[in-house]
Amino acid sequence: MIPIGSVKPLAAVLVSLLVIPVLLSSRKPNVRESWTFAAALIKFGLVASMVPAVMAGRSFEFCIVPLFAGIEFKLQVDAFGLLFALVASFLWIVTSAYSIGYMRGLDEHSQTRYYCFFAAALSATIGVAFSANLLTLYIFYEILSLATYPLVTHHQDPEARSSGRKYLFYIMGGSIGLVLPAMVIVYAVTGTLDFAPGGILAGGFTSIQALPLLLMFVFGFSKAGIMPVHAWLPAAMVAPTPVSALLHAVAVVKVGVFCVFRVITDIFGPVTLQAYGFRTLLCTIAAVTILASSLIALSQDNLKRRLAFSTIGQLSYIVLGAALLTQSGMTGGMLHIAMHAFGKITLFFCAGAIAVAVGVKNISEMTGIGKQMPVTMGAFFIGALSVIGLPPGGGFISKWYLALGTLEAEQFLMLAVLLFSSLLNAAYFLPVVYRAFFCTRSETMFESEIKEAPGWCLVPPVVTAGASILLFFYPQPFLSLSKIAVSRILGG
Amino acid sequence: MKGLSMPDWAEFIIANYNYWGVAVLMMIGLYAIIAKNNLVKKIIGMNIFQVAIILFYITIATKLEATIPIIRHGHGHGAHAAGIQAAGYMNPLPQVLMLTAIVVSVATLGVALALAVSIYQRYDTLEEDEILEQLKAEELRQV
Amino acid sequence: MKYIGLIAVLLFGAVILTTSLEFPAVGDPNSPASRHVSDDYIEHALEETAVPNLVTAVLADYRSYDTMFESAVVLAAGLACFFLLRRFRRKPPPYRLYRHIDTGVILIIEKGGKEPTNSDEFERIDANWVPYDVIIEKAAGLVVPFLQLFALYVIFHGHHSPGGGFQGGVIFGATLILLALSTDLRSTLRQMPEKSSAIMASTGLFIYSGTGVLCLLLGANFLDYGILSRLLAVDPVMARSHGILMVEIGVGVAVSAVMIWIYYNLVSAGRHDEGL
Amino acid sequence: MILQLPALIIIVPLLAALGVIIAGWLRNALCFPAALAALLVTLLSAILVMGQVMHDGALIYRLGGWEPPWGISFYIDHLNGVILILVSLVALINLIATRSVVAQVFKNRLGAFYSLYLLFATGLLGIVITGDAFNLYVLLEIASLSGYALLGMGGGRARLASLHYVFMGTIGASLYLLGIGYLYIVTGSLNMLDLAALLPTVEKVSLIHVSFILCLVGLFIKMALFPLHAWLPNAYAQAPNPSASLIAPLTTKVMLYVMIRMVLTVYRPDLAFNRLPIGSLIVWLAVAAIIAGSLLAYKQTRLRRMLACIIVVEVGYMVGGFWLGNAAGMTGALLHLLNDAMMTLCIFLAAGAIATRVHADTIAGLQGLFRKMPFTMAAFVVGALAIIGVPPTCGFFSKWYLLNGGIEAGHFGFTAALIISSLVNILIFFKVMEVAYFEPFENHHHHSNGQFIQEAPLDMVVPLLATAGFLIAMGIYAHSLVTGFIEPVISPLMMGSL
Repeated sequence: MIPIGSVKPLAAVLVSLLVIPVLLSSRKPNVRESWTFAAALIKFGLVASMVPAVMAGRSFEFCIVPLFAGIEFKLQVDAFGLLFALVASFLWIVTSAYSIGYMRGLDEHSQTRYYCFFAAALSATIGVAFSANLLTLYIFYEILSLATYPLVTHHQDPEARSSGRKYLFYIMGGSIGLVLPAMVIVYAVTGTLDFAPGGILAGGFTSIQALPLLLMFVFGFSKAGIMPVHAWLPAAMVAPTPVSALLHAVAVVKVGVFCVFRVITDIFGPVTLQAYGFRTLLCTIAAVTILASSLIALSQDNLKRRLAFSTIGQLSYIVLGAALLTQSGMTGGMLHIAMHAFGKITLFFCAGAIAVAVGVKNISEMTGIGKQMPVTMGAFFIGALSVIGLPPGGGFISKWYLALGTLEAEQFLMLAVLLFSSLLNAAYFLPVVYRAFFCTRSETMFESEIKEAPGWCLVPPVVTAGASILLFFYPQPFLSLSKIAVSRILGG
Repeated sequence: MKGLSMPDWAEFIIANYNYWGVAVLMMIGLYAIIAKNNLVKKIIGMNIFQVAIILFYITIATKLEATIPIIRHGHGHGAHAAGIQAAGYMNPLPQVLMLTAIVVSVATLGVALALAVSIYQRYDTLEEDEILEQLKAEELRQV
Repeated sequence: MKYIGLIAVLLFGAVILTTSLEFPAVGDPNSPASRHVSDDYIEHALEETAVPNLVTAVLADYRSYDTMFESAVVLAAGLACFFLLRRFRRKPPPYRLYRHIDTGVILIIEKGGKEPTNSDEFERIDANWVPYDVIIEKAAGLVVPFLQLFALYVIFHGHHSPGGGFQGGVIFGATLILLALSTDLRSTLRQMPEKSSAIMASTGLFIYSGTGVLCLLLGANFLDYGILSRLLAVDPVMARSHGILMVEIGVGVAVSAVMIWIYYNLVSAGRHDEGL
Repeated sequence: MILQLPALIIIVPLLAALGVIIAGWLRNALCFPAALAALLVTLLSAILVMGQVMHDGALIYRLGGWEPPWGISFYIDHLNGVILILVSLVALINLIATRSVVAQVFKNRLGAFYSLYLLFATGLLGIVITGDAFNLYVLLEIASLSGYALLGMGGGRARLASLHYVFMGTIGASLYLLGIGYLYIVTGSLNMLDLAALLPTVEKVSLIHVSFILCLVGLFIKMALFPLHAWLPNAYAQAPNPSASLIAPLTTKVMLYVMIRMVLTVYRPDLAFNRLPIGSLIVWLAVAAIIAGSLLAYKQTRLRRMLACIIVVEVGYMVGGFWLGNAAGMTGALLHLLNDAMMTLCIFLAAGAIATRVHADTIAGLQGLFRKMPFTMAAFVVGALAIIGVPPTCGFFSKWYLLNGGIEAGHFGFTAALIISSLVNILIFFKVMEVAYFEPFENHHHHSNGQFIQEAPLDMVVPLLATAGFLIAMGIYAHSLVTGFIEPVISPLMMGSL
């Protein structure tokens, strides 16, 4: 892991921040959107340019400014960070295209503010992906929470206000209330917060002290949506769909899971965790979240809330992957970040397209729209397959590795949970598709009105659906990256 | 007076009654500020408190059988300075400090009185509880 | 609230009283307070500053920085009173009182009525001061010049006898307040308007800090009068004594002006029309 | 001329204060430029002096040419060099920002306002720079007197609040004077360094302890630590905006500096932390200050009174951090002293800017401000984030050191108090943000374009944004701030007694 000192990571993080003044000053909407698009492309280009070097086992480093004795505001691009950054920046390109159609379709107000905060949120996401130590990660985590608050409360109506309050309470409360003290305790004892393959605790804590510390981290990063601190995610569905598509399916929640993953692997380290015997505890936490959220998702009528609860479940798959502490478990967890991202974003795009075309949010009102909107519902079906983990969808591969991981870790109960929850996923996705295609619409009142969503809202879901199928056959960039990352963690 | 031998408790009192006086004055001043209801009485209490501390410094400066700190005419002029014994003169430093402290207490008194006068102009009373009632009434009218 | 205050005060008093037992006895010459620094002042002040009055020497030379800020405190008090109280809107009072000098008859003239201002039979009196004050007025007229002379004496003789800038300045201010008390505020305001008292106050302090800056410009530290010997063609020790004198004058001017300024504002609550 | 720089820091504002009185009477337009020029020169010389101190260690400037114990001397080391720059910078920014409001509110007493303004700045600069204990009392009084006048200039309620401030301030200053008197009885000298040398030789130890307690209680009153804080919320909330945004950021911080100077230089840390058992008592007092201050702030309905209550919390941070006694706690306290001055300046200037457009001082009256005054609210957001302690801003870094100190000292009460008050701060500030963000302005219509914005006057918004930018810059470069200025103060102590 020979680090190359280069400014690329910083450039990747800052490119979307630098575009904000341009967005603010551009008068015509087209100019503004084209700038967003350009920024997304540049960002993805920068991130992609680092893939070959990281594939060859090297990593990029860039130290911005020293913060405290022993900690710098440092960016480091390793395989795991690059995987997450690739997913986030690629999907930003697709989402910015989609949000052009969506925002114009529903004629939302103050769109410049929307695009600026969206760009800021993305730069913070990439910042989290590329952070070299826990403090840099925490700084970008906080910037992300603040950048997404105006996005979640975009409609500025009383409902947005109460969900914004809940959003802040869980996320800022968790980060300042739990993560900050835990971080300071680790720093006070070990003197450093850098991510090191084998973990940095090195016996500084007895198991009684380590348990509360671990729980503070796990529940502190409330963006990961683990059960007791998940309530902000369904509430955040009040945001416009592109926000919930990219942020609450891909960027924001994955940041939470990414932080938990980093803490488990690079702060505590698999060996120490096994020594403390916390593996089963972590697995049960994840399992509880998976089962409970899948069950709740069954009962949700609002399509976006159902997708939200399904996201909570899928996130806990990734936490489960990390908690298994085995080779293929972690590989499955990392892979699931990418696979779930493509699958879930397709579903959210379709939900948004239906809202734009038909103006309908609840599943009960979606009977028989498949005939009028074949493309959207088709993409929805493929996305659903990928999230459930059936073969043509990419999700199958990550769930396959997860299953292998549970076997390696002899956690057979977890295997049962995995399979049963996949069944539950199917149980709350397939009826939507079945109802859309095979049931006929009872009231004929607005028969003629339904037509396909506008072009901008249609192309992105098709692209992401195609990508998730492509990933099933050719999971190469993400699979190799996660294999390198896991070998670094375990082998290192 | 020298020859008369005094019992040691009288000696003790002479040596310390100044400090007790200062302490009592301070307590009076402090209590007046806290407990009195009339604003001017509070200001007087504040002044007593400051004067008590000035007295405290002056008691430090005194020396028995020493005159005021002005070098007597012809004493130690030109010939040699050794003629001036420190024991002969009182300690000038605390008196300088207290000149400043007196001026400061006068200045604070001036500002406090200015505030009291302007409050009296506004509320026609110097009793603090009446002022607070008028303030509460004003507050209710505003909201 | 009172009882908490009482307990706090008693606790405070107890602490002070118990510690006062450890103080050196009042007046013993070799208590630490009067040995360390004050001995040097007593023994060397005369030869270093040629000023027999040790208090003035320490006040205006050894610790002249303290005294500069002391007079700044006085100035701040004057400014505060002006800033808080002064009201510039000329709200004419509801009625004005005029007294016929010979017969003592008082005319109450409502607002808008014709006022006998320029005739010399009538004199305007304040609302709350009625009786004849001829005796006081004449006596004050006589006494004030001598008092002012004495005030100047006190300022200039700070070197040799107890006195100095502050004491002289206050006496000078008191003479003008005596005038204002004996006649009325408006006549004193005509003689010494607020504008000139404010400017006098700041020029007084200017003299003080100007001397200090002069020493700075000549190369020594701030307020180091020894360097003035180059200017005054006198040996450094005498230069110090002259420096002290200049400083005392500055303080005297400043303090007298501020006393009057505070009096104007406090007495008339900032309206400068009817005072004590 | 370089040797005379320390004297310049004090004389220039004093002479300007005198000049401004005369200018006030003769030609009003001269007041502001004179004050501006004076504070610029002061800031410049403060920076140059700090350069000298960084170059060749502590600097002693003998006033009147006399050796220290006989004459008065300035003593400038790393600790007060930085605070000199801080005080002159805050005074300068506030002067520029409040120019238009002052010209409008104090039309006919402009000379007096700017003179009191400069006297207040001179007083604070004098307190920070002086090396003589009694001289510090005199300058304390100058700063307080001009503070009473500046704060008292308002409605009837402001006068009463200012009068209470006079009483409490005088008691505090007099207790400090009494403490110095005790020191004088026991040692006979007033110069700080001389006192530090003489104190160990004194055998009457109980007198030193009592004088230490008296000084501390006096300073706690002046800096409004919890049980003695009643005067602060009223005094700052009722005061006119320009004076509140000058006095609020500075007074409590300079009083804190005096406490630190007393403990570190005069009484030596060994007395404060080892021999006297008051260290943990004061930290628990600070914990009470943090909790009570946060709850008090949460209860307020008026914006500026809420901000004033937050100052009580910040004092609790700094006092608690310092009295933890370990290196991280002290570094946190000193860094928080610098950060908090700028943070308080930022939010009070923002409150002042809002007051120029919205006349209701209550929080409910801030509807739709994000749409109406976007730049002011942006600066307010940065200030709020700094106080909450969100990373990119400076508040986070000093809170980090304080937390570190709390954990290393094993004082979990203090650590918990820090976290709880951060969470309560989130509630407080987002209560304000929600009103400004969600509730529609009276004639608020969604699709308004640019011209709808009624920003505060430009010469108020630009310094405000500069301060907000400064908060972020201080955050990012907190490490160089610590190693450059605070480390040289703390590290000699660590090797020594603690």
